[in-house]
Amino acid sequence: MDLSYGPEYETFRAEVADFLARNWPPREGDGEDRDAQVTEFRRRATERGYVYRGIPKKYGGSEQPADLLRARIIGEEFARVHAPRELPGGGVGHLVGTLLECGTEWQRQQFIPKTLTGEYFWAQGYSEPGAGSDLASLRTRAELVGDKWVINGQKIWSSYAYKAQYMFLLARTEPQASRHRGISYLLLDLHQPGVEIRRIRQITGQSEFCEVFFTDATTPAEWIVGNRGEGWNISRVTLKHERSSGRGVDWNAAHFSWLVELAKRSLYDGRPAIESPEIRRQLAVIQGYVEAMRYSSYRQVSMEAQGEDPGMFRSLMKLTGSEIAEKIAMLGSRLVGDELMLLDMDSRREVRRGSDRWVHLLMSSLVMAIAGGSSNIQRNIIAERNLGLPRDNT
Amino acid sequence: MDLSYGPEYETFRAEVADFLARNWPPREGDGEDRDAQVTEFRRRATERGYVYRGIPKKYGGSEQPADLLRARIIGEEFARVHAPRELPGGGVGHLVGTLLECGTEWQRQQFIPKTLTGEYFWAQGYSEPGAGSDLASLRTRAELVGDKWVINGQKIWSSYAYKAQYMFLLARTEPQASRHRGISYLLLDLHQPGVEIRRIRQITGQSEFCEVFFTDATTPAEWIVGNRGEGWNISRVTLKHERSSGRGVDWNAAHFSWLVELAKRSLYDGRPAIESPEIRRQLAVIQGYVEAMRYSSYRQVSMEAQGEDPGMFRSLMKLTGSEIAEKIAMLGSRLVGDELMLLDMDSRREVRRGSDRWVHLLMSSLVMAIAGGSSNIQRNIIAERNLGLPRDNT
Amino acid sequence: MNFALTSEQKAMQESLRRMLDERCSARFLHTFIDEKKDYDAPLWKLMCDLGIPGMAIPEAYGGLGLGVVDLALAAEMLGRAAAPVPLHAHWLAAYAIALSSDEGQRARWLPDLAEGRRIATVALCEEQSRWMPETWELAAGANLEGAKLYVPCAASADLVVVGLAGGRLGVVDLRASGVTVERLPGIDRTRPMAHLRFSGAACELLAAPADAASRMVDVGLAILAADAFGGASRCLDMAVEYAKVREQFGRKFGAFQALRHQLANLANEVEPCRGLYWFGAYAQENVPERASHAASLAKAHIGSRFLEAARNAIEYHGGIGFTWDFDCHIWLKRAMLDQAWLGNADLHYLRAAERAGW
Amino acid sequence: MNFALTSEQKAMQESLRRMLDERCSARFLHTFIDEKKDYDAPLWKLMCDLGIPGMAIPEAYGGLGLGVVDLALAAEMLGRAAAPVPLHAHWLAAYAIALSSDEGQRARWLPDLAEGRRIATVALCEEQSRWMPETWELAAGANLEGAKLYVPCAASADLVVVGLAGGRLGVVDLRASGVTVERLPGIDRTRPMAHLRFSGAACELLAAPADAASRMVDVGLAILAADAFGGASRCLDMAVEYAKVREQFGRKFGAFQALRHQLANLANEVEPCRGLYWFGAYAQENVPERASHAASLAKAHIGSRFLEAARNAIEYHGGIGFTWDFDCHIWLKRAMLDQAWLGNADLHYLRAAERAGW
Repeated sequence: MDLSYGPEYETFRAEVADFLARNWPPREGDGEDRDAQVTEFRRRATERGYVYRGIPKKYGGSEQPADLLRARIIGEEFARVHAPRELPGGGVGHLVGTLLECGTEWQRQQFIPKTLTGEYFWAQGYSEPGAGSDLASLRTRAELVGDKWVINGQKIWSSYAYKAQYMFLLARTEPQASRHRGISYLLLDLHQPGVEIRRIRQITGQSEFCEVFFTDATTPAEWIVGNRGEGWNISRVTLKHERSSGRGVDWNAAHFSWLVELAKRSLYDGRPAIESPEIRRQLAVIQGYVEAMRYSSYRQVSMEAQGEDPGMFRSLMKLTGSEIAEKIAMLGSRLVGDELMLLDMDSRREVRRGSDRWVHLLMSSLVMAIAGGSSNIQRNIIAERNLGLPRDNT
Repeated sequence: MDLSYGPEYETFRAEVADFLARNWPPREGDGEDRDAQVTEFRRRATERGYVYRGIPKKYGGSEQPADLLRARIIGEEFARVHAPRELPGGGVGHLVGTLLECGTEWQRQQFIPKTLTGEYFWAQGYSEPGAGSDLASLRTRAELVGDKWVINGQKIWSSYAYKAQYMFLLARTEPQASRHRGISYLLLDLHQPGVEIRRIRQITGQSEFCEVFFTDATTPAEWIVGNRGEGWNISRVTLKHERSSGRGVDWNAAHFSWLVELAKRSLYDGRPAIESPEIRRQLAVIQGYVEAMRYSSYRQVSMEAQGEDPGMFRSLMKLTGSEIAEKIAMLGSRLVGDELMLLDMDSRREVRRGSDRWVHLLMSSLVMAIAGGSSNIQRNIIAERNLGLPRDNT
Repeated sequence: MNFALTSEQKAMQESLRRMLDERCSARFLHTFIDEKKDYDAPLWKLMCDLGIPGMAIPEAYGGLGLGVVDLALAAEMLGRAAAPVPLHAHWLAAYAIALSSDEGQRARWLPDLAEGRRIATVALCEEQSRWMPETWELAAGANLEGAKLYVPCAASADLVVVGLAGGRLGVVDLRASGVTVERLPGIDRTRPMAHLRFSGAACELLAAPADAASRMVDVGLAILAADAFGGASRCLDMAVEYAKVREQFGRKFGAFQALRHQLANLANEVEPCRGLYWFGAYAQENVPERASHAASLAKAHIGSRFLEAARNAIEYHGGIGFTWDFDCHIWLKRAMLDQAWLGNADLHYLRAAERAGW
Repeated sequence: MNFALTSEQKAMQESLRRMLDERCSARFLHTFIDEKKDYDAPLWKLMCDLGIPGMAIPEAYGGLGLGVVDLALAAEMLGRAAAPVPLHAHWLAAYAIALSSDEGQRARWLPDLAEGRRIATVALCEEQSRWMPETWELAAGANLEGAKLYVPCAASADLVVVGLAGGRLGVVDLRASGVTVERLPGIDRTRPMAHLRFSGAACELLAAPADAASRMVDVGLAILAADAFGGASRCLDMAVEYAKVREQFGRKFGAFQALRHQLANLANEVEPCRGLYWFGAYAQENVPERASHAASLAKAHIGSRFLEAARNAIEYHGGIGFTWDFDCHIWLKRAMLDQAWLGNADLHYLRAAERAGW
């Protein structure tokens, strides 16, 4: 058991830090605007092997051997100076791994390189109204007519679809097959008349999610990934290279440290909240959960780096993270006092400071308990997969 | 809306108080020992119409018209001086009402009067191992052989069966009938060779519960209450006269007031716990639940007194009460500090004072969440009966 | 003892409920919150027709002469419907003015307030959550200099009862000079708020007894508790109804035992609050020695239950519950206001502990 | 970074687990707790054969020379099995003695303790939960006058490390005159306790550094956290296993979704504690600036989770869980001791907050 990284890794850390010192934040001559600067930075980071590590060079990746500790060091160093890593979104997060695993060579060459640079931005088309976590019951259908798939139906909760050019989606192509056996995985150009995109306004006033409607939308026959009827399994493929649970931990740890800051500048019972034994105790209670998650995640990363099975913690991560977020949000909402009544829900500025953060978090923390498999779904999975309890036979 | 009782009831209250002042605690000449004194007191209270109010005079009751407010006044006044009311236990609590509703005239005359005086003490025989809340699946069987029922099987969780003379029990008499349709309600003399009683030791060291084993135990054919196969419904009959939810409220309120006393004599963070804002707040949080239950119960009693339906609160009482008890127990266990490590589990003395009470309560409060329909069963009932959600179809 | 409603009270709740079901539907609310108005004038007019603004104003001044319990019962219905009318603060202002021993003051303001021709509000809070009368610092006088925070409907109301140092109360004409209204980007658009800045604003001191301000605040707490109960029970109903109609994995949501138990737990948190808010209101006029305790306890307890219930209702709806176009968030945001306005649960739990005499 | 166990550590946990599964079954425990002994001598002997009493004692004195992480890993297994052996206090006493700069002291006591020929314990607590070294008031000296509370296994142990005013430590022979042992009716019969009264008892001061006492207490907290994790995970396992075999309404308990979710929630509370106790132990020798914080946080957090888990496990068993003859209560009572010994969660949450530097 050793929480230090050892000389080899510390050398690596120094290299990363040196690279960052010379390349981030961008300098004069790195490009004309912010987006171009970030693109250029990401190109250099790829060249050095710091991003897109699991992706072959021929598709624009840096093709590095999997090394969870290097990945963690990169994560820590980049986070320290707020430097961007891989492009966010489902294109890099899901599609690229899927194509590497199940796509044709043509698809890989066609889509991966431009997805990595951000030239192609992808929306995800999984959820449908009435089938949030229940993908097997989805109803969007695609029919092969000549050399084209003709797609009709509706998707929902597609993040930033309004600014995406392409979508990867699940559609029912084999209507006779039962449930999830009739689904295929298709790629689609969103810029066509058969596609209508509506932004969904959230309760926070923001609207990154969209509904997407298909009315005889079309896509070439060869834009299917894998075989017909295999879409369900293909959608569950993820790039296993260096996958880590660090992000949830980092999110909670950051919010917890902001909560401590909030307690320092808030009043409770007439004096600074941070001096109140009650608030101190409540903070320590939350810190217990945050640190438990942190060290369990270190343990998991370490064991996976050695090819060992870390047990049930991976399945717990999402539920644990949601519940910590709720605890942080609830204590924050106590500490903001009267400002709980304030939030400008029409403002486009980011909610990053002061009481706004906490009022916003009281709402947005709900997303964690809902999106990407609700807490109840997580509990089902834990009960079945980790505790070995009988499946819900109903 | 009026929380005062008005002149008529206040006169009644004065009468009750006067009776108590003259009769409780017992004086010289009220009987040779404590038991005899209590019996004599209860005889006089019956004569005055203060106890056994729903039971006809011919069976030894006081046969008073139902009046929830008088019942509440009697409850308050008797509690104030710690005077005994009806005999505790299932004989008075369940059997008498059942016989009044479903028994034969012979059964009523034979059993009710002596049950009221305590001469006959009854054990309840409902639960079985493997059928805690699931009475429909019980397996103790009774077969009519000649003029006798021959009983074989096993009961569990029968309170104080070791000191009871009789038992009222459910047994399967119609093996062909499905589930709860094959069950009958029988009376039985426990003092016979075919009955073996074993006391169950609880985690607190006490042992009021028993297991009862029947090996060809017998009871006369006419000791069945109601018809064969109707036992399931008969067991659910209760004496509706003045039934009230006051006891759970009184229990919680008493424990809450003791908790405040505990906070006054305990230290927290180096000073009296009652002065700590945290403990004060925690107490107020619990008081919110206690008072919500109290006034909801007043509302319920008032509405039932007027023949109105008070809605879902009755179904919530048990769950609410259990959860309040847990909150009280948990805060108490924080306040006792090191004495959480102490409890003499072999002592026969009652656990009524000091830290013992709280250490004991941390365990015994679990009984409320388990016995008489677990909290999960209560949630099922609430969901189906009160919220109208679909039955668990599984 | 009869801790139940009179037939008049039941009828009043029922007629309010029916009117609000019809005139204050969720669809109506969505339009309202997107328009960002202070209140809905037609709905206010309907309230006036029913005499609601003057419920607790003595009949001599054109009110209905009812009590705090009646205000609370009405507030439950307003909370249930999320009605965008500025009644809570209006009631409090009228309650304070009715406590004046000066017949001239009562006669000057109460009739207009009873009929709802003029809208009144209350200005209580100062910096650092100083909601309680004993913490007010705004100097009393014929002209006010300073600020008051989180004043409901201030941009549209006609007059405001202002809390002053020493727990005194004054009345200020909101149309007069020396008053600046700063509208706030409020979380709860059904009850918009503003900060008030006074620079020489003319103020008439109320000839009210020394405890008038604290009685008014206690009544306010009881009313907010009732509002919160109405809101919480609406959240429960929404979640239960949704579970009955929505399907997942080929079954109704409500057939999943885990969700059924979560809803039963929600009911168990919400329903007992009814008796608590009843007593909170009842104590104001009938058990004065427990009025402050009951009011603070009810506000803290039910405000907390409402916030939980609103969050849980959204969670139990899944993604749809998180959208602006769905109804849930309207009540979550009311819960946030009910939690904070007049002081949050921490403040009132501690005040309840103080008043409990521990 | 490698936050994982070495193969030696895994093997040690596995061999302890196997030995305890065999020699410390639930049936064995029921017999033990009814006999009310201080500890089980045959089990202690087995522990000695494995070198467990001397795990963290330097090899020079016959110990295994392992570290605090190894103690914690063993403690997890002891907690899991509810093993009735006085190891926690024995380890702490040995840990303190090993910190002595006096070779004579180390050589006099450690070899016996390493082999388990003599049993040591620690006397820390004084009235009003004064567990922490900075609060001790028992005057240091060659002869002690006063009392120490909640001393594990005091009636059977041979020597005791006593916490003294100023955070100093002394060693007292429990067989010598001037020591009275008052056995307590303890809730946890697998770890009996006694109060000690000293009247002139001979005491030898340890030549240990100024922070020895606080380091010993921090190690104790880390070990208790590990014990609590072992106990909590046993409770989870018991509840899960019972749900797999027990039937109600014709179905396995575990097929009821509500119970399955309750068990998933229990797992979610318990399992992440593993990493927390690992770090609590690891910090003692590797991150000294965070040792106290990590130890207090782990003790408070995991102690609380264990108490909840033990209560829930009983509830999920139904009536059978409430009987003495069933196993659950053994762990509930261990949870109560783990919660209180060395100071309860309130004390350690506040200490963690202090050490967090807020």
